[in-house]
Amino acid sequence: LGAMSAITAIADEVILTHDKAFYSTFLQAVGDVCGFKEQAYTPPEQFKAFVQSSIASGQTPEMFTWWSGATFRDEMVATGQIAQLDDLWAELIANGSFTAASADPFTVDGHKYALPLAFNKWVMFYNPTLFAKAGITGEPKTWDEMMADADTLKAAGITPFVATNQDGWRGFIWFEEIMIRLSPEKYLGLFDGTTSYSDPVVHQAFQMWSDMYAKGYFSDPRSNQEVVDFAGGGGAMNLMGDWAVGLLTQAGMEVGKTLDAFVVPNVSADTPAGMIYEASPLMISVEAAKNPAVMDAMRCWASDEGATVWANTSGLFMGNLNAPAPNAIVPKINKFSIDNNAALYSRWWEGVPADLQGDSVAAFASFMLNPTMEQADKVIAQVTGLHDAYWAEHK
Amino acid sequence: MAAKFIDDQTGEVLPFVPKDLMPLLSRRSWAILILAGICAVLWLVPFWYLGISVFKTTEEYTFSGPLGLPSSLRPLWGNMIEAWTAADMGSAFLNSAIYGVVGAGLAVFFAAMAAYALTRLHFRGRGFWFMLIFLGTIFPFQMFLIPLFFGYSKLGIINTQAGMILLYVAIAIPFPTLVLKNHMAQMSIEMDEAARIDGAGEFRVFWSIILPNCAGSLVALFLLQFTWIWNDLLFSMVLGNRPEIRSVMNALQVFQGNYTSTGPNVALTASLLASVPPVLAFVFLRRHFMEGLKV
Amino acid sequence: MTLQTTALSEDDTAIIARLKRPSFAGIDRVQRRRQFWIAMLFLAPAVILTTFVLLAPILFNVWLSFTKWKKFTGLDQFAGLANYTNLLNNPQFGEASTNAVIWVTASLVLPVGLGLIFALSLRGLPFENTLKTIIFLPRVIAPTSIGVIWFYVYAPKGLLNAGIEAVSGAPVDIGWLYQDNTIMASIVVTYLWQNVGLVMVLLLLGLAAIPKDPIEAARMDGATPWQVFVHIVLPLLLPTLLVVSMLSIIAGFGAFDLLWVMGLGYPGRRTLSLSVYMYFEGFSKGSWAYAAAIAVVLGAITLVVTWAQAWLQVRADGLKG
Amino acid sequence: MATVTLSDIYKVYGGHVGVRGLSLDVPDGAFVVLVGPSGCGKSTTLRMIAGLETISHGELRIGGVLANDLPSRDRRTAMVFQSYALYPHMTVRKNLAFSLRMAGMTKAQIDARVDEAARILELEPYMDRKPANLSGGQRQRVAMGRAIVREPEVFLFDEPLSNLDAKLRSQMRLEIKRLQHRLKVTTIYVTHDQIEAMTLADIVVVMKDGRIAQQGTPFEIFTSPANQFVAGFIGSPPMNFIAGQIQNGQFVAPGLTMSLPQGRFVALHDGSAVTLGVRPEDIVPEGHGVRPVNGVEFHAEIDLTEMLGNETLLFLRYQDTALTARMQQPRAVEDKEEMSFRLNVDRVHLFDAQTGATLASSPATLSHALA
Amino acid sequence: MATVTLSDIYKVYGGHVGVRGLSLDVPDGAFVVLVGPSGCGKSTTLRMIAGLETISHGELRIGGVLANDLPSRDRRTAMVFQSYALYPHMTVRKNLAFSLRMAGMTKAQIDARVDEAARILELEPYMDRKPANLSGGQRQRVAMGRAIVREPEVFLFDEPLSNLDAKLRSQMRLEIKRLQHRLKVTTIYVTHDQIEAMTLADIVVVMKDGRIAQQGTPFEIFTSPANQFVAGFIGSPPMNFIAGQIQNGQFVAPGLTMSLPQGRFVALHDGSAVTLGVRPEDIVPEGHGVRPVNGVEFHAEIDLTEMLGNETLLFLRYQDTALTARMQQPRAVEDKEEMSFRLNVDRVHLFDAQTGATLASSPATLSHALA
Ligand SMILES: Nc1ncnc2c1ncn2[C@@H]1O[C@H](COP(=O)(O)OP(=O)(O)OP(=O)(O)O)[C@@H](O)[C@H]1O
Ligand SMILES: Nc1ncnc2c1ncn2[C@@H]1O[C@H](COP(=O)(O)OP(=O)(O)OP(=O)(O)O)[C@@H](O)[C@H]1O
Ligand SMILES: [Mg+2]
Ligand SMILES: [Mg+2]
Repeated sequence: LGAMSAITAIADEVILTHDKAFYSTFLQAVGDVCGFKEQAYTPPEQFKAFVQSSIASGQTPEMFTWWSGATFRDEMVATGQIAQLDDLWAELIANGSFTAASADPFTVDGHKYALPLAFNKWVMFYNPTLFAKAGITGEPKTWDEMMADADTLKAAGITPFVATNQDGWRGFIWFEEIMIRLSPEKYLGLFDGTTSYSDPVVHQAFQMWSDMYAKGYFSDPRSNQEVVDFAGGGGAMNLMGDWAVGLLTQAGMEVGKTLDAFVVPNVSADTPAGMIYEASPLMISVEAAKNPAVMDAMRCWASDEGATVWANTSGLFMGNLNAPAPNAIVPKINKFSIDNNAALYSRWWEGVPADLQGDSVAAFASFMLNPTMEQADKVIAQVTGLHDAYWAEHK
Repeated sequence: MAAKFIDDQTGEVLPFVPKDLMPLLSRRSWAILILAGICAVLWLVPFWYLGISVFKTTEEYTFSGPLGLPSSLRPLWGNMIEAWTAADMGSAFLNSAIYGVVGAGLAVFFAAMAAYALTRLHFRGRGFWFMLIFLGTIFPFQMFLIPLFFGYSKLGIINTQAGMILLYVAIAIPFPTLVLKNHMAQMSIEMDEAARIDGAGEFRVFWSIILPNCAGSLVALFLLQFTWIWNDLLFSMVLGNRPEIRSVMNALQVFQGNYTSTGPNVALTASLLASVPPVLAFVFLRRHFMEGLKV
Repeated sequence: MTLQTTALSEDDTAIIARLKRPSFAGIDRVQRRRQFWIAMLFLAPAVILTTFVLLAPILFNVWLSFTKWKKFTGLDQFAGLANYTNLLNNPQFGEASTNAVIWVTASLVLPVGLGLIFALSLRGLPFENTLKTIIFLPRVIAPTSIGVIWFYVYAPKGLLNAGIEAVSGAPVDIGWLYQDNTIMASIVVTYLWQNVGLVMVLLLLGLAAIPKDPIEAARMDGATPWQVFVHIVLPLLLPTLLVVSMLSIIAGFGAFDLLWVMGLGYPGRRTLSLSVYMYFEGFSKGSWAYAAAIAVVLGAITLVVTWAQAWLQVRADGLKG
Repeated sequence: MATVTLSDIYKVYGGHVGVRGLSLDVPDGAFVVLVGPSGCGKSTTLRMIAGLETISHGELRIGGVLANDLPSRDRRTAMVFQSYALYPHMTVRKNLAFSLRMAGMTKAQIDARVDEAARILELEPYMDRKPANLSGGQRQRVAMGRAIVREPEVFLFDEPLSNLDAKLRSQMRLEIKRLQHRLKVTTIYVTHDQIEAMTLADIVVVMKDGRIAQQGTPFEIFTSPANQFVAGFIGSPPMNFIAGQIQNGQFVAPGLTMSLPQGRFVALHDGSAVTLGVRPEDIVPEGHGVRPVNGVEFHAEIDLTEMLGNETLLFLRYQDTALTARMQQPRAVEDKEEMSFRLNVDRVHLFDAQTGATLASSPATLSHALA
Repeated sequence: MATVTLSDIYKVYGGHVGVRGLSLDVPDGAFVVLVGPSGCGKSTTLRMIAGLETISHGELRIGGVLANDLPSRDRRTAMVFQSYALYPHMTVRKNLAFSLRMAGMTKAQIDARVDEAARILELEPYMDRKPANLSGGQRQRVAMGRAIVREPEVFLFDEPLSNLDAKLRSQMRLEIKRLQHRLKVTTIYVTHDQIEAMTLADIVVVMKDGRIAQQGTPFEIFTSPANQFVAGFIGSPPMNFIAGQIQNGQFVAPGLTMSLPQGRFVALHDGSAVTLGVRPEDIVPEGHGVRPVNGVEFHAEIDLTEMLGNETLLFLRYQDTALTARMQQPRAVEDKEEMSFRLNVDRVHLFDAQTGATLASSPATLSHALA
């Protein structure tokens, strides 16, 4: 019972509820500066259910993280329980610490509802040492070059790509990457039903993916140690968000020496440059917005000071331009982005209707475990069925 | 084997060696014993695997192959520390202990009270009251999950120790009620009548006469329910997720989380650590455990 | 020799009728009422707790299954049987049900069968207690931990494949927990490993409760050990077997942790069983009302099983008279 | 010490009546034994007196005070159960002390009383044992000790000896008798064993079907049974019954005609169906024991004998009626041997064949004849 | 039918010997009763014969064939257990038929035998009931039925009557006796009740501590006990024992001097410590029953009496020795009454005070004197 009174005691503090237990220490480092206390709530399903039911019972957490995309719009902002942060954003853009575009993922009907916890891009990490071992110099500039490199690596006995189905939800990662490299429009069309999964482009994407599997480019999808595999040299490249730098360095990789990254090139040269982004919103409830302590914590979070601590501890980039680059890779990618005027596309996960996420991603996973075109056709048929039915009902 | 046999009562030395005293196992028994031995070894294989894995570093685990023996015993300490800190097992152990002890303790006590009323007191509708209590365990837990989650949220006791204890007490009541009811029904009713004539009131009879005579069952049921609560993941995942109040089993879920860089060796070490209390309880109190299964 | 005179044998009903007349009525009612309230006092904690924490949620769950409660948009709109018709139309439910039936059948037949064999062969063997302890041990460990251990045993580079390789000499790469044709069997083996000890102990207790005398009588009546088993032991063990079977079935339908943990990398995880499917629909997808309907189906199944068991039990007890 | 009075007591269980209008006066200090076949309501009666069962109807007074609604613990009764009902988790000492502790006595008082009881019952060597480590007889004594420490006004015993073997039973029977003679506490004792009833009671109450079939001293009950049921129930081996008729004031049965002693029986109509009762010791083999002066002679074949050492029971068959005779001297008798017997006419009983009621003119006559 | 021969049989349990060198010849068709106090090894002996316990040492022959290692089912013995051991899940008919089914008989044969057994034991009305729905006596009969249908060569009974109440017990005792007289199957019967032993046996075997204390006909055992243990065990109430000495060829105890009958006892040294044994019926109250010709007179105060109807037991105290006397006529005796008794000198027993062995010159003498 002593422990219970301890809980009531901390109730006076500002609490940041989140599901990212692996960031707990980093978040608390910022919290120490900005006056909040982090509280992890795992696993994500539970966290989701907890937040949803809290909102339903009128006890919205004061400060919490979520996912961007459809769920942010339909399940959070739509409840009316999330505070608008237009004023704060105006401040931040005005003082030049954020670009206006960085608010886009958090904007619904012209209003901004969240600060970025992180603003990440999905890139191809690679291991320069292994590249060198296979005799590859430089990063691939085209899809074909990338495939050629893969061939070379394979020939040298090195698995080109680490790709696992760890935790059961990674199935969409290569799918979305190949899709945007083939046709960004078709990719975006998947989100609102304008592209059907029976579209030839989807088929083509699966064909390419399947061919790569056939050539033995991928590591065992059944591995449950993606990070350890990659860090341990189990593959030369790995498609991940740039937030992974911290994890990978923790696991022993060294930026520049054994770890670097490039943006996956497009299949055809005339496709515009682009990247998958992932933004985690940090938001507060309408009720909490009345509490100056909460507002102060939010302001502090996005401030140069907060962003600096965040970058230094977590290795994550939240979009504050004045914060130091958390590592050498983030500026490199940012530079690519600016140089090529790269478009940013939402992740498939956030883009598709939440109802369809689980079933579809399981279908992709089944393809990874059995990467034949036969299976691909099955997967396509299955997913097409799910989505067509959904859009038939929701249009 | 002693060549002579001495009667322990008279001290007399018998003039022969009893033929049947140490019966040699028949050939069939030997076969069964050997088969049983093989089974036992097979049964222990996963534990052996657990045993060697916790002595491996992550690299060793990944690259030495599952059959390889650990190169040294030292990594265990590191694995333990990593598991302990990563899952914040200190407070998790304390929480689980509180839930287990308070939950199982109260549940068994309340169950004993109910069983007392159901077996030793005369009133109508005993069957109804028993079913009312027992119905709770007939249904699969899935049926409580959603309503409890919402109910707890509404009442504001989600993610509180009080809420967890409330649930565990309630859910641990029906089974002990059944067992104790059967147990008490077998106890002589004349015993409480004697106590009543001797001047004891109802609570006295319960406390001084009935409870002490159920001691074995009470211990056994406490152990069973404690183990159940300790091992529960489902409810602790749904109703108690904040780090300060989460149980050991829930804490272990951090190793299932996304993109952890901790290897299976650490996850396995954590599993091992979390299993220590119930396994110890079982090994040392095995007799009690099995006693409690007598329904 | 009839002794009863008509005067001596006033009919019971006549006596009761006479005693029920107002002048007699209720002589012991005061005491009865007092006893009732004392009993209530003893029952109160258990009844209140189980009613509010277990029974009320079950009712709430049933109600929920008739609403559109999904993601707080349709809150408590009545949906009639919509959730149930959805269930029937959803192939995933069919798949989950089929799997549940397979799973439950396997988790009933195998542990009870093997448990019976163990119980019978371990009785009276040297080291009986040690062997029993070993077989029972997995049962005290959390299913989640068990799941984690076996997850790595079954991993492609795990213990099992390595063992088969060592024996066969050929490289083996079976993803036991990733393939449609192996995953169920693999989890069943783990489940068996964990639960057979419990079944065995329950059966041993049942065997110990069988009186020795009829068995000795049968031996003297000329029965061979096998005949003694078939004609005497098995029928007398039947009530225990029924209880154990019922517990196994209920546990089987409710089993979640093991399937959830071990199915982690399996694309069809959510339809491995009804319990998993319900969790997935409710907690992953937020289709609360739909999930509640699945839970109701599960509850109905267990009620039927319990009822059937009670019915059979009465008949089995009827065997004794 | 107190009187116990039951007036028109009924006990109803659901749709079924266990005790039907029982009235009984137990004088202060008396030893009353309730005896009867299984299910006749003995225990129920006792338990109503103890306050362990509610009373459906009627009045129970203990020491003159209406006790119907008094809780057990306020009745100042002590009970010894068939199963002894010792508290298995307590030592003998604690078992004995429990009621005194409940009564809130001081440690010193409790010790004094417990030690005294232990001395009387010779329990001193076992005071620190648990009941499980005692023999049947010792347990029985602890149960009695638990009753006497309370110094109750009424002792209640419910078949306290039926879990003991024959030897121990007769030994404990004597101990109970001695104890009651010494303490002089009103005692109500339930048994289904007529020997216990006969040997222990001041007053025997024979019950049947929830009612009293007869009550009286053991001697009265044995010598002047009020009905055929009591006659058959008391005495071992049981009384022989011969069905017959009255003809010309004589009892007539197949192969047997017997003049009835004058004045012993009520006037009997010719042709009325009666049952003759005669105890085994009143069928005397010729040449063994005291030859009855007034007897009827007959021959019969011995079917079976039981040699009990000091006496032999002869089972015979006379004209299709199975009879038992008691032979005082042990003598080996061959199966199928033909023997002569004399039936002691002065000691026969006569019962109405329909109602079973005795046809003796006054209950006392026979006992006088026997004394 | 068969003889059963045990030669030097031992049974060892762990560190402890249950049966010690028991040798016994059971003639074909005899009814042998093993009797003795609890734990003396009766059941163990019986179970070794049945094949339910292994034999530690010695030889067991059934019908002349060495049976030590024969499994139960091949011994052609049938057993009736104390608990009856009926198969609870089978009807009476199936219970009876079980052994015949095991023996592979045809349906017709089985029915014939079962119906015959049911008829003998009057079980016809219950054939389709389960044991749980039978009364104690009925169950007992089913257990016997199960034994007889097999037509075994040896019947074994282990305290078959001890779960029945007194009335039913004496009734079933007779039935068993009748049955054995009719079937003439070798029977070994275990009981701790000396009355059963006396009444049923052709040969009584009194056991003590795993050994035979005496064996003989009931009459021999009763009249010429081989030692003080047997003398005290057989007979109810038990024999009175008076400790004393031999002085000048006379028995001398405090307040009692008695010349011993000539030739009845072995020559006794002056001063040797002996125990005098006298049965209750041989202490005759003056004025009641047959006055012993050769008697010693003494006065004693009555401590307690037990009126059994046809007789009264008197418990007296004479010079610090508690004695029991049997009075043949029922007569009310007051507590503390002073009475005269005559001790029948012709029927006394004498035992060595150390070893307890009888001092009778020849086992037969006394029985002759008594006959
Ligand atoms: N709790 C009860 N509920 C219903 N009927 C009962 C109950 N207790 C006793 N009876 C019935 O009341 C009658 C008298 O029972 P009681 O126990 O007094 O008999 P008893 O004379 O003591 O017999 P026994 O010698 O077998 O102990 C019986 O017919 C019995 O079946
Ligand atoms: N299975 C056993 N293990 C150890 N000792 C035993 C076993 N069975 C019997 N004994 C011991 O052997 C001795 C003889 O036992 P047995 O059962 O033959 O006695 P009994 O004469 O039948 O007594 P009772 O009248 O109590 O049935 C006793 O001392 C008993 O404790
Ligand atoms: Mg009774
Ligand atoms: Mg025995």
